[in-house]
Amino acid sequence: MFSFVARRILATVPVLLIVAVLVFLLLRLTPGDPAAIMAGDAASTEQIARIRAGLGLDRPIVVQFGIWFGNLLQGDLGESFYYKAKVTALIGQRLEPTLSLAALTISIAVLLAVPLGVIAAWRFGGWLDRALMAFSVLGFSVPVFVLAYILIWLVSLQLGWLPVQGYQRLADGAGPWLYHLALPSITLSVLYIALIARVTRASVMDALGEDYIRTARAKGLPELRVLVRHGLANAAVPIVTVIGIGVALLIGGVVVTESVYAIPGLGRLTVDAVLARDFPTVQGLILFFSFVYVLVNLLVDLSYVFLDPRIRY
Amino acid sequence: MLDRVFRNLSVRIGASVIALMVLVAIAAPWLGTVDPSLFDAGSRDLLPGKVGEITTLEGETLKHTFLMGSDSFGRDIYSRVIYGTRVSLAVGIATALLALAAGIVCGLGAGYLRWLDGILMRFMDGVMAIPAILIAIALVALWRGSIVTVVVAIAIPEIPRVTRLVRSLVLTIREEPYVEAAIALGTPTRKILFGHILPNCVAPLLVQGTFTCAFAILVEAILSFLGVGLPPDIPTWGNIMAEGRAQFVSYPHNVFFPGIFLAVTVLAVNILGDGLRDTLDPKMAKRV
Amino acid sequence: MKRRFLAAILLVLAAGGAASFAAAQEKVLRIVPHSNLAILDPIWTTAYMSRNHGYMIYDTLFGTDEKNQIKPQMVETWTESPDHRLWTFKLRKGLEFHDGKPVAGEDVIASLQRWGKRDAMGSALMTFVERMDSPTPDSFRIFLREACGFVLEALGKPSSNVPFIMPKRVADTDAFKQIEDYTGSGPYIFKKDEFKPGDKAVYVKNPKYVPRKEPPSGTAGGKNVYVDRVEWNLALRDGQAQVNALQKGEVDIIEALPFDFFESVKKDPNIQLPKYATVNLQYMARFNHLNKPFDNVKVRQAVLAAFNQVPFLQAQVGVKELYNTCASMFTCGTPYGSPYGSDIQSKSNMKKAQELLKASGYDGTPIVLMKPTDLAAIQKLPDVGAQLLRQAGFKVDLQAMDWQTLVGRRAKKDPIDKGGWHMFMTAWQGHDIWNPIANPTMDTRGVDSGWFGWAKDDKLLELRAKFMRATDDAAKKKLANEIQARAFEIGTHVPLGEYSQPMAARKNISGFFITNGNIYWNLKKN
Amino acid sequence: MNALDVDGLTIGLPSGADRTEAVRRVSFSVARSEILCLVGESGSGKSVIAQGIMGLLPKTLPLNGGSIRLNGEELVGMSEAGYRLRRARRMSMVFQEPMTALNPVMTCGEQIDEVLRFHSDLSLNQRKTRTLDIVREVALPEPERIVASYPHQLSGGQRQRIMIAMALVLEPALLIADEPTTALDVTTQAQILKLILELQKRHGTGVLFITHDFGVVAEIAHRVAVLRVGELVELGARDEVLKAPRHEYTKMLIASVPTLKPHGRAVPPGAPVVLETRGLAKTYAAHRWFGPSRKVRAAEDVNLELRRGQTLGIVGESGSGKSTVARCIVRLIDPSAGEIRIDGADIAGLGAAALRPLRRKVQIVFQDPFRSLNPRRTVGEAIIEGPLNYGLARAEALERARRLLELVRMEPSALARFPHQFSGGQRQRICIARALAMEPELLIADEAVSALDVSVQAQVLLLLEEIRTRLNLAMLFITHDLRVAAQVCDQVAVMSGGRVVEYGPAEEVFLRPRHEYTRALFDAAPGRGFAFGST
Repeated sequence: MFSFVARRILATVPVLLIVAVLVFLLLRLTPGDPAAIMAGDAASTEQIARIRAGLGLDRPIVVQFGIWFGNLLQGDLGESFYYKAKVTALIGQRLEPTLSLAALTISIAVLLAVPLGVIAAWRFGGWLDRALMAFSVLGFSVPVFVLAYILIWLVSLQLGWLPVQGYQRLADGAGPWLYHLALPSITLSVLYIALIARVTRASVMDALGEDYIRTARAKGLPELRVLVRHGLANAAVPIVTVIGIGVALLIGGVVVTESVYAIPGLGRLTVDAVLARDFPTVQGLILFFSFVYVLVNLLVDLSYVFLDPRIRY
Repeated sequence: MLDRVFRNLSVRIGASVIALMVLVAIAAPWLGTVDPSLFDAGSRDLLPGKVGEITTLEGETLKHTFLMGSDSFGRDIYSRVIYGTRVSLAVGIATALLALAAGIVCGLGAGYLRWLDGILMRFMDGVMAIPAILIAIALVALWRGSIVTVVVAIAIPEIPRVTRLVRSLVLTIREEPYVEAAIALGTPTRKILFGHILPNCVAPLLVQGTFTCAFAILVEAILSFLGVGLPPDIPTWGNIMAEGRAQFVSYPHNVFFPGIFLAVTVLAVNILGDGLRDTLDPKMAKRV
Repeated sequence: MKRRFLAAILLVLAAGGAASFAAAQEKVLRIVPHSNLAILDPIWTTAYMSRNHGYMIYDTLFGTDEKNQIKPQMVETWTESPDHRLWTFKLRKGLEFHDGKPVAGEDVIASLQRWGKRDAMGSALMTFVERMDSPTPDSFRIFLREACGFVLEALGKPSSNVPFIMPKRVADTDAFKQIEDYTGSGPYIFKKDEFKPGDKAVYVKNPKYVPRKEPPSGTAGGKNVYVDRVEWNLALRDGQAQVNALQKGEVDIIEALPFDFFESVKKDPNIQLPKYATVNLQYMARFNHLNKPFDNVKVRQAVLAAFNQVPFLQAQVGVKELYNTCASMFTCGTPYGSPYGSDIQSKSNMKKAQELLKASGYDGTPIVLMKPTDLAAIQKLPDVGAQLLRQAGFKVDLQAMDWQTLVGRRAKKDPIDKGGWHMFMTAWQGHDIWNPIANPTMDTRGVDSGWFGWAKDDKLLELRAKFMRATDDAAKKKLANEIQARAFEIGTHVPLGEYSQPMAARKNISGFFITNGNIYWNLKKN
Repeated sequence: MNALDVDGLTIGLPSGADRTEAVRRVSFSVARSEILCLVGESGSGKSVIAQGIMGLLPKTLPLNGGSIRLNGEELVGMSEAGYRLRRARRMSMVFQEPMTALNPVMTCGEQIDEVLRFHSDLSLNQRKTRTLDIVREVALPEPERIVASYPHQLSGGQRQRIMIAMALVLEPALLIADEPTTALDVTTQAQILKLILELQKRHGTGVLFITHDFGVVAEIAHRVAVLRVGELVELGARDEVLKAPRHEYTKMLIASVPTLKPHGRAVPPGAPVVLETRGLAKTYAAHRWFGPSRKVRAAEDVNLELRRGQTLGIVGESGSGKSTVARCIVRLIDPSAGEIRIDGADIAGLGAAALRPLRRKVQIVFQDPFRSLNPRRTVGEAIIEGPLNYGLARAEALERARRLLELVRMEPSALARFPHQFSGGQRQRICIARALAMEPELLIADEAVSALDVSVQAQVLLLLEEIRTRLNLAMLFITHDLRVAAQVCDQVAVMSGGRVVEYGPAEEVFLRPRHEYTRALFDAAPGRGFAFGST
């Protein structure tokens, strides 16, 4: 087991390296000049040139990469051009909202999607299967901001149950924290319910086709026992994999929900940084996402050991 | 095999709705539409069904009933949604084809040539590690908002997913006896890849293609929402909604009609994908 | 197990409601600014957000009141020598920095020197200044090489970059490096530890601040503070979300209400739309004088004739009462705002523009018009511009890009095929352009002029130099008219009309006054 | 009272199948302590009957008529709940594939305990001891370890014993065994059959034993029922049916079972040597980063010789290395050591380019007919692919393909059709034609007939025999079925654990086996006593 984990962590180094180089070049090639952006409307071209020199952007790309990579090795992601703050601090401030939203969303999604998927697989081809799948696919088909507006209009404005926007730190009490995250996580979970339900249905359907289900039924076990202890238990690996993908997506890619609900998360920070050509922040964030993505994959792979005894590392 | 596919209800529903949308796209100019980019500030924010006027490029104004109302520029939402069908479908289909093509080449390479496997898959992990939306935003900002840019921007994050699928298919199919028999018959590697292995990947790739197409149409809308999608003079459902979102509460028609078209199309493509997967290759879903 | 879980959820939700009530005891003003606050050094950048941040925590020597008159703020008394070459100023009592140290003359001198290196009007003033000194701790003097007619206008200028007064140790920071210490002497203290970029900025009342007696007007008058704490919500960017939050009472003030919500918000009983500005904002289209065909003045004249202001205002603003056409380049309602010399635009029509274009020998090269896709305030102007240009006979290449790309690209002087451009559109606050010296479009030093577009005209430069030295108002007004007439003649840019940016607030907020900017003192929350 | 009485049982087929009913008016009964063998080829409906009795028929196979009485109690029309109570308590079932019949994510003990938990009110400890008892009763070593281990940690035989333990733990009146030993090695099969006999005697259970292997029938059956395409054609005591079958179909089936006696054909000496292997070996290294890398020796020091016109058989159980040797010779896998001489040229270490011209000389036919042909290409395309690779013109190649199809007794019209339109036997013939299209000198048949029904198997073996004599071909025949080996091979090599334990002419190896592994192999062959086969 230990050698596997060590090997996987070593294997992440090339991936992160590739990501670092990819992002560095991608940003340098993007039009738009951070110095001009920051200098504001009335700055003259000379002033912009002075600022660019101050940021070290006038040096050749390879030198810039060398400096940035040198600092990276000492764990310093550098300082944001735009916010005059350490990138690590920026990420730290935004971590809690993003993780809270991700955790709440994925739990709602899993609690609803897995039973949905199992029932759909059990009644494969029947009207119930078709109905459940059509509903879950609906989650895929509506852009999240449209859904968000409808929910805000209905739940917050008309019914007044939940707030329209904003995020309350957990430290200021679990009540307001959950009170503010309820609507955003419900909006977001619709997409992930569709993602997870579809894979659950397919893998449980696969499992129900195996011989050991026939054995279980031949043993006269109640149908629910057959479905869960024999069907779902054997379908766990692909389900956990898709949940892993969901978590990774939730950390990095929920900028739309964060914008509509004004949640100061990593997604919004990244988009603002990309739009403001804040190179150090974008690089730091994307490295962070890649590390999280690789970490989630590792945890998912390790979880396989508990889900399927045949898998040994 | 084809008849079995078309007997599936989901496939029939999905395919017929998409066919309808393609028809709408082709017949756009003859469906009582006007030039989607023409506007007249006078007929701003008209509710559906109202009558207003449009000034053409030559300057003469003509009476026009706005079936689906007008947006904040005074442009006819009905025309923009109909013409939007063209671009949104084009974005969806082009992205799917591009992602499939690149994915197939990389997937076959990684699956069949051991030495290439390690490097390529690490690279793909790298690309997959970066959230798709961010790659799309950076690329669109990189080259200016044109259809080609948006398609490439959405396709690139999808390529690793297709590559992984093709690679896993190649690894299983190359163990099949008929491939070993071909090797024994002295068939060159190229012919084995494209003659034996690829034809047997068609079913799962078709299914993956439909999911990518649905996803692409959605991402285009999200890009427009973030202000980095296609420019408004190229109407797509995404940017009509993104522009209309400002007055969602007072003039919901800006978002409602394109939203319906988008949801129906993406739903149809997804249902088609589910139907194809259930009939062609039930095992495939686990790999997606 | 299920029941216990549900009970827990309900309990937590109830607690949520209660918690938000507790915070109300302490008077907190929750404001949604028009954009994200990134740079905290109002001298280092001209961005409006940094300027507004400056007004919260710094104080100024002079201010501009609602009638655009320069009024003293930190200064008690001041004298100008008969030969207009020596100005002496005496600071009023009780001026203290947040760290407790009193404000001294040398702080003022250091602040003015740093400001002089970055601000256009500041550097113009510095060309006149020989030296400055501080004979006593509460006074300072400015020695000039020759008479200068805009000393007070410069020291009291209301918009970017504002000559805020900072402690000497902070003002000594290099003008091209951002300051990191935010000690000021203004009515609020900046809570650096609670500042979370992109999320929120927090200011608390400065208990030791001694406001002036006069009533507040513009950036002049008494800066009284009636709330304990002000929170800027930087995360709430989406227009619809801002309006929803205001209607639900989760925020108190929206600094810049998008035009599209004006009608629906007006009908809302518990929301008010306070009048806070007499000076409007002005749209303009800027030519790039370096690239063909806009290097030919006749072609620029044709564009001036084609750009009737009404379609731009209808499309971008749309609400009748919020916009008005204005022939002046210096903003109507300001001392120099007159239609003098504007006939080429105000008295023309499309047919005239088509004739002018044919006469100009325009060879059909497509006009690269840059359009921002993510800045709601101005993103509709280019579409209108493109349509009018096409009607006039131009070929137009409307290129859409995000604002940051546009800002980066407009700084480039390259030809079209190497990423150059022909025209872009933007908006200015009245205070940035009402004074010919501050107005960037009037800087016609060609390639090395201070603003993109690089117009070239020596005659205009002469007029401006004369204006700088003019001391009496009548002469200044005449010179201003001549400057404007010349600007229209050579077509530095095209004014596209004016609009007032509505602000929305809850009904329980009072104390609004004419600020002609984003100023947050004197407000009460009951 | 009989354990099971089936009367006029009829089960329908979904529309579009080749016939209207899967099973039509089948009647038989199984008395207590009696073993009835239900025999029939694939598609004869024997498994459908078993599912019908257990009430596990899918909706597409409706039970249209007849009655099933278990201990005298009518099952047809019983509610699902009623059925569920009787399963495992009154009647239980053991399936064919032990590898997939157990739930891989539950320990074996848990899976047995499950039956007790849902069908009895024994306490946890009582269930624990009862589980250990039954595991001991099915003769499994170290019951505590077995109960705690997962299915993938046990061998095929051990897993089948767990299945039997689960089936008999509640002492049901009826045990249905659906081809329980088909997937097992000969020696393991013998032990399982012995176990079933003992348990059946001790508990007096009635056993319905379903199989297609007449050797097993001879070994275990008290009475025999022969099934043909859903109809019962013969029913009677074992000796009557096997020795004096009345129905034509039964006669044909029994005649198709090859005898264990080698065919004894004269072997023309002095034919040129086509294949010769010296010290052929293949080791797989399961390398691990930190621990010592475990070496698996799949084949070791294999020395064989094969002359033109002769057939060399390699016999052994699964995992004995016989397939590895075959795949090394065809160079589908690269040997770790040793020489492989084809017509004198050593191809063991050759690179792909040098190997290509020599590949023509060696061709292979695989076991699974359904996966040996590319489903997306026509039969014609498959056959001419080889010749086209070596530059033969397309027209000429098609002509050769037509001739070869006649050689393997198939109509030339088959060229344009797709593989899924043919039966298993026909597909195997197509694979043979494809191999012969290369005019090889050595044809390797790797378990080529194992997946076919007995009758079809007999025809394909005849075809191979005819081809070998007409084309004077050298043939390497890999199989685990001793009877097939006896019928076809001139020389036989017996392999076990990657090594050749015995090698010589067929008569020597079959009649006077020297190595005790070979002897054990022959003793375990089911139905030795019966002199099957007339050829």
